[in-house]
Amino acid sequence: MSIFVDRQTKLVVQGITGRDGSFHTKQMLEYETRVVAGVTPGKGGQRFEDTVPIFNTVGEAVAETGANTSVIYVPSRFAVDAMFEAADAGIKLVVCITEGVPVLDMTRVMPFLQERGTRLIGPNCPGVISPGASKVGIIPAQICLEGTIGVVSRSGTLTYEVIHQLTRHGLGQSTCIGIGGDPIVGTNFIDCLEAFEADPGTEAIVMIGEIGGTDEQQAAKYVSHEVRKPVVGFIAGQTAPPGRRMGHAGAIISGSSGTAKEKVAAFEAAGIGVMERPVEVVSLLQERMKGVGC
Amino acid sequence: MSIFVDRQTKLVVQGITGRDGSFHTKQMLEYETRVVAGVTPGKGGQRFEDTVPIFNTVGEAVAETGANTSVIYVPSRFAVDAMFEAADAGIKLVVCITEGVPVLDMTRVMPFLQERGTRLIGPNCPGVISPGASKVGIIPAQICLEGTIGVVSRSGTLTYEVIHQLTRHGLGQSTCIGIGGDPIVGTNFIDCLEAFEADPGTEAIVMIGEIGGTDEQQAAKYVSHEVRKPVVGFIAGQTAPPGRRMGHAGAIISGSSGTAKEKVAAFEAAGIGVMERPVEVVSLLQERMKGVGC
Amino acid sequence: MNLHEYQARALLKAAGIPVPDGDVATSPEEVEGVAKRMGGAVVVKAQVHAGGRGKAGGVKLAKSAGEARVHADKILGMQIKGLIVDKVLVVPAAEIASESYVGVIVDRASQRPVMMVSPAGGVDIEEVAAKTPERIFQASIDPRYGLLPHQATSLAFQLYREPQQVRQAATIMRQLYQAFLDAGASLAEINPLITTPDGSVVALDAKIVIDDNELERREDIARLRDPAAEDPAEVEAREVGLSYIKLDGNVGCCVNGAGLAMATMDLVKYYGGEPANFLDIGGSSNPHKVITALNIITRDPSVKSILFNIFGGITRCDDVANGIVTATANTKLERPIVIRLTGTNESIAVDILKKAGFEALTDMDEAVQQAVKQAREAA
Amino acid sequence: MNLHEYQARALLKAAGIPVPDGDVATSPEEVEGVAKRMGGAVVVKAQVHAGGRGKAGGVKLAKSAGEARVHADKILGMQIKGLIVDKVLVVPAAEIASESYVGVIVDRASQRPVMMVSPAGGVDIEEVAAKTPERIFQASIDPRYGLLPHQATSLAFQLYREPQQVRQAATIMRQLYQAFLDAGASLAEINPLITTPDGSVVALDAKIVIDDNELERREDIARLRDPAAEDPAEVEAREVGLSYIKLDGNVGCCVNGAGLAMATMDLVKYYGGEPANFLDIGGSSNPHKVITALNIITRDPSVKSILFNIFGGITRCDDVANGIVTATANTKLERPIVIRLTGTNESIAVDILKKAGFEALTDMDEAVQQAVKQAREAA
Repeated sequence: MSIFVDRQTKLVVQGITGRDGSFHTKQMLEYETRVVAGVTPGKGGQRFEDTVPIFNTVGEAVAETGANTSVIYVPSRFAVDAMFEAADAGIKLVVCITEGVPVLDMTRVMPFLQERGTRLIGPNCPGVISPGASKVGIIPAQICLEGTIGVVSRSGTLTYEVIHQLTRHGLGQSTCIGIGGDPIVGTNFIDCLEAFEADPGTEAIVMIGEIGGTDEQQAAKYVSHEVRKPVVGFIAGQTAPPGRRMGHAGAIISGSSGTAKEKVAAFEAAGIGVMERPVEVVSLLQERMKGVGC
Repeated sequence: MSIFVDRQTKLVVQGITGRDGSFHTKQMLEYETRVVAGVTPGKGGQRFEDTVPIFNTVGEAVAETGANTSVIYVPSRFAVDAMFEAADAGIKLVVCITEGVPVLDMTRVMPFLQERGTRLIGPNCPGVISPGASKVGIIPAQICLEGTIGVVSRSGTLTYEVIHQLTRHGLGQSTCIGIGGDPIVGTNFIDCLEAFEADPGTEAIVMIGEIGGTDEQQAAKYVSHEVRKPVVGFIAGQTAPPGRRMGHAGAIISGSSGTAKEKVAAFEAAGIGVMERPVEVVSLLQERMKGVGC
Repeated sequence: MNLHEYQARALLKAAGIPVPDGDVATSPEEVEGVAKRMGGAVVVKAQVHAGGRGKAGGVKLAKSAGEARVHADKILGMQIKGLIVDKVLVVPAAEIASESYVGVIVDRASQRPVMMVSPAGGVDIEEVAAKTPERIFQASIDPRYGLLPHQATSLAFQLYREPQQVRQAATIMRQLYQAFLDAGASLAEINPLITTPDGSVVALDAKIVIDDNELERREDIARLRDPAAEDPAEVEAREVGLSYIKLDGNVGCCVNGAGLAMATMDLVKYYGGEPANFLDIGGSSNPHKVITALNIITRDPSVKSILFNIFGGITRCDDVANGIVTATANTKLERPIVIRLTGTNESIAVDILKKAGFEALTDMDEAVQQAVKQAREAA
Repeated sequence: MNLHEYQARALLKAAGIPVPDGDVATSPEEVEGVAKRMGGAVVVKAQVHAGGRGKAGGVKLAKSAGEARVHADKILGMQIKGLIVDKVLVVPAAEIASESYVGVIVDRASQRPVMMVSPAGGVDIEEVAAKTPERIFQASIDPRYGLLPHQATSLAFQLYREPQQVRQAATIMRQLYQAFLDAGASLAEINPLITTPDGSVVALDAKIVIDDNELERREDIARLRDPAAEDPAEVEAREVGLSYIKLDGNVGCCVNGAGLAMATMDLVKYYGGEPANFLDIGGSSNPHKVITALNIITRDPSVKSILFNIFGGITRCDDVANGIVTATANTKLERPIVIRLTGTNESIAVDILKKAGFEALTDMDEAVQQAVKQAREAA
């Protein structure tokens, strides 16, 4: 079992003929993800790698193939419209890999998607993989293993590091999600925690946070009230100089400066097992999972 | 009984110190409408006619007085913001008397109000009166009589003419609503028909339409399926030259040219009693109400 | 408010839309000069606020500057639907590879702007809608987001297959929507949007209708009003805040409120008469408005009787009565007048009118019947 | 990207906000000249991307042009938080009747812009927020509608009672929001917004931070970047697409991905070392990026050991290995290097490195421990 993507996922790739889009589509196809369509305006009627039909618009792709999920690899200046287009076409899960989307654009994207009941993962994220079922995005499949650990992270390669540790020690994953590190992302920690908690295929959860914002603190509060499965966490940026990533005024609203210290304290207060090093994910998980008899 | 406004209506007047606002507030107060507050930025702390407290913002007015309805008399260039402000302050019924609001502004106002669950009546309308209970707007109270006829109209003075006929013949009104004649209005015929049908205090309904648009045709369809109370109707503009009020392209979308003939036909097809002259409202109603044993 | 084609073209051009060259001219000589400069082959197009210019002979293709002059001579001064043509637009004759329709309007039902396109352009779009609705494609525009690029692209694919043309058409649609917004329009259309033999996409004819409520805040657009192209009485009425439309009958109507005005006209018809006009004196009338209204009505020679129908609400009946008395104080009315007043300050009004020798009625049907009868007797 | 005060002032002025006169100068003589022109009494303000300029002595009031020159002489060349002041802004000394704060930021939690005001202006707004949060007032902005007039008016009533000042402040807020949007800012603030003794409302100091992701589509804003005001290594890194921040330690780090980079630094600290920098070579690295990264690190004299930590995903390990080999082919590394590589093309990379005489590790903890140890030994 898994969350967000599985064998029911019928994927349309927005920007399938671009450099990144074509590279990763091949990888997704190799992983037997059900890539049912691609979109590149003007290349409608062609086929990608002689198999995947290409359409001019997402609307056509959905009408012809029943795609229910999209992944976006278009350049940043087209990414916002790609999200609008996917939502307008009725796509219910949009994974935006593209980085460099302006934050002010995202403030307009979010209510648009919410009105249409479309979930966005990203932007500027590595995507989602449910090992053995479906890969949507760029998380390297070879480091993953099918299993029962849910992984959610704001980082890219740091996530891979953690997944790698899990896999090396035989701890497979139900789903791994990179939610992206931008100030505004479509899916946050709490969304993923809620889904993992509800997923019978997930037995424990790994949460990888960073400095900046208050997403981790809110997630910690959520864990203490709503999550019964074991949760372990990591916060990157203990040594980061304060104020280099976020403006000071953010703190005025959130009442928090988003430091690693603060986030670790929130994790601990919520009973989340905090790793000091990524490698500790294995021992901490084993300990916690024994605790609840998984 | 009545719809939209009654003795529970606690009214805030936006633009209470303006020429129109002050004139009509006096009339509403004379009718014992519960005018609990007025708003004129910069005059907060003063009182209107030594009684009604004036506030700088609708937010303050609502917080201090519990106002649940607003009526807008501000000049047209301020009317859109007045609607936004009322909705932001949590007002659930906004009656906009002001005329001259650009249609493109209204396309932005409507989703704003809908998101906040605020009903708008108008703009460019005479407002609502529930005789004996509450008057919100500018419908002359002296022509009204408490009773069981619901009146809904796109016109101003033509409505008065019809109400006048009803009152002269002892047919009192539960509520009279002028929904306004602009291309985009907050409350349409169907909204009023639905409310009248559900209102135990309303026994029969009078609908007064005009040429242009397809609101009357849709309302007629609604009547035939959803309204069991007797409905009589009038369409003004039989002799109006076609195309002077609405662009031709509107017809491309609606599949209708909005002529009086078409609307009368729709009324007749729905079993609505159609008056040829406003004065016939009385005889037609008496006939229909006898028919259903009211 | 309608814009002339040449004004609409200028707005589209300012928005970045490719529009061919074009010059406005008011005399055959000027037309000839423009045509010469354009190389001879031109189209001469009447600039008048009326549909069906082509059918009425107001649009002519000329193969030479001399022919253009001959056409202009016929078109200038021509009447189309009662309006005199006093200027023409001269454009180079375009070679057309394909014709499409692109337009944006405010849709009352969805309460949103809608962009419409059809590959069946260059003809009356209402006919296309009526006969082959499947050839019309629409995109509903969320006004908070505007016409999104993917919406424009998707519509453009309904017109063209060539990626370059798709891109051009999508850009034109976004520019058209921007022009529509900036002008405060209720309609903006390009018909036809053509492709030329070399493949580029160009707006050949344009139509823009402005929402009158936008004019207060858009002085630049308001300045485009061309009073010469309208009925002078309608212009005069508008200037004092009246709404007046000339019709073909003989009962001159003066009413407060558009709905009641239409109902009054309908009642005139019902009783066998014909209304000479629609005239709404609006909400808070003042004597000055009433005087102007009466002047406009009496100036119309086809009016045989005058009917006032006033339901006092905001409008005070005594204001109207005073207006009538003032207007007729110096110049005696030469046509019978029937005055119906009821509502606010009705009795004061009746007194004022009686003192001045007018009768006042309170019943609408009675008043209309009288006015119709008097018009018939006078005719 | 941070803007200088003088740049932010110019953007606000362009948006219509009343901003006092002001001139930028780079020498004491120039400052004296400006001060003379302004009548003598001026404030000399260091233009540097660092907070706490005032406390650091970078903002000085002068009663005369001569005094301004003396102040400028001290301020120019001064270091504030490691950054050298190379220009100052000279403004006339303002008479201040009251000081407020007005700012707009993007709030991560609500995913919306928020306009904040406080009657406690002219001081550090974070302190106000921490100590007297009830003195801060906010309006959440629906980006599809912008800051609505009533929102601005409502906030303005929290600052002023005088209707004229309320109107001025509301207008300034709407202009500030527009400037914020037009600049692609993540923060735009006026602190203080003052009232002068004659009652007018004026923006005395301004701060704008730009979202770097906006720069691609806003050339005019991108041109405001002042490389002279930044660490040259950070500028060089940015130009090839690296993200580099100089820190105080001695273990030079080169990592792919910001999160992994931070985790690597944390691990350096965990094992008793101190990272010399944050350096993220980003996603699809190419050898050229790696070469620049290595150059930047080796140029830093405080670096005692170099640590590569690469988790190959999109980044191919062999690309990184090639980069290291190329960069060290001609100039021998004078400091120990520890390379950890895993993931995509790991084995190819290991071969490349071995051939060039480098050792390659696959375990992160092991690599970090080695690098820390070597730095300690070299120090």
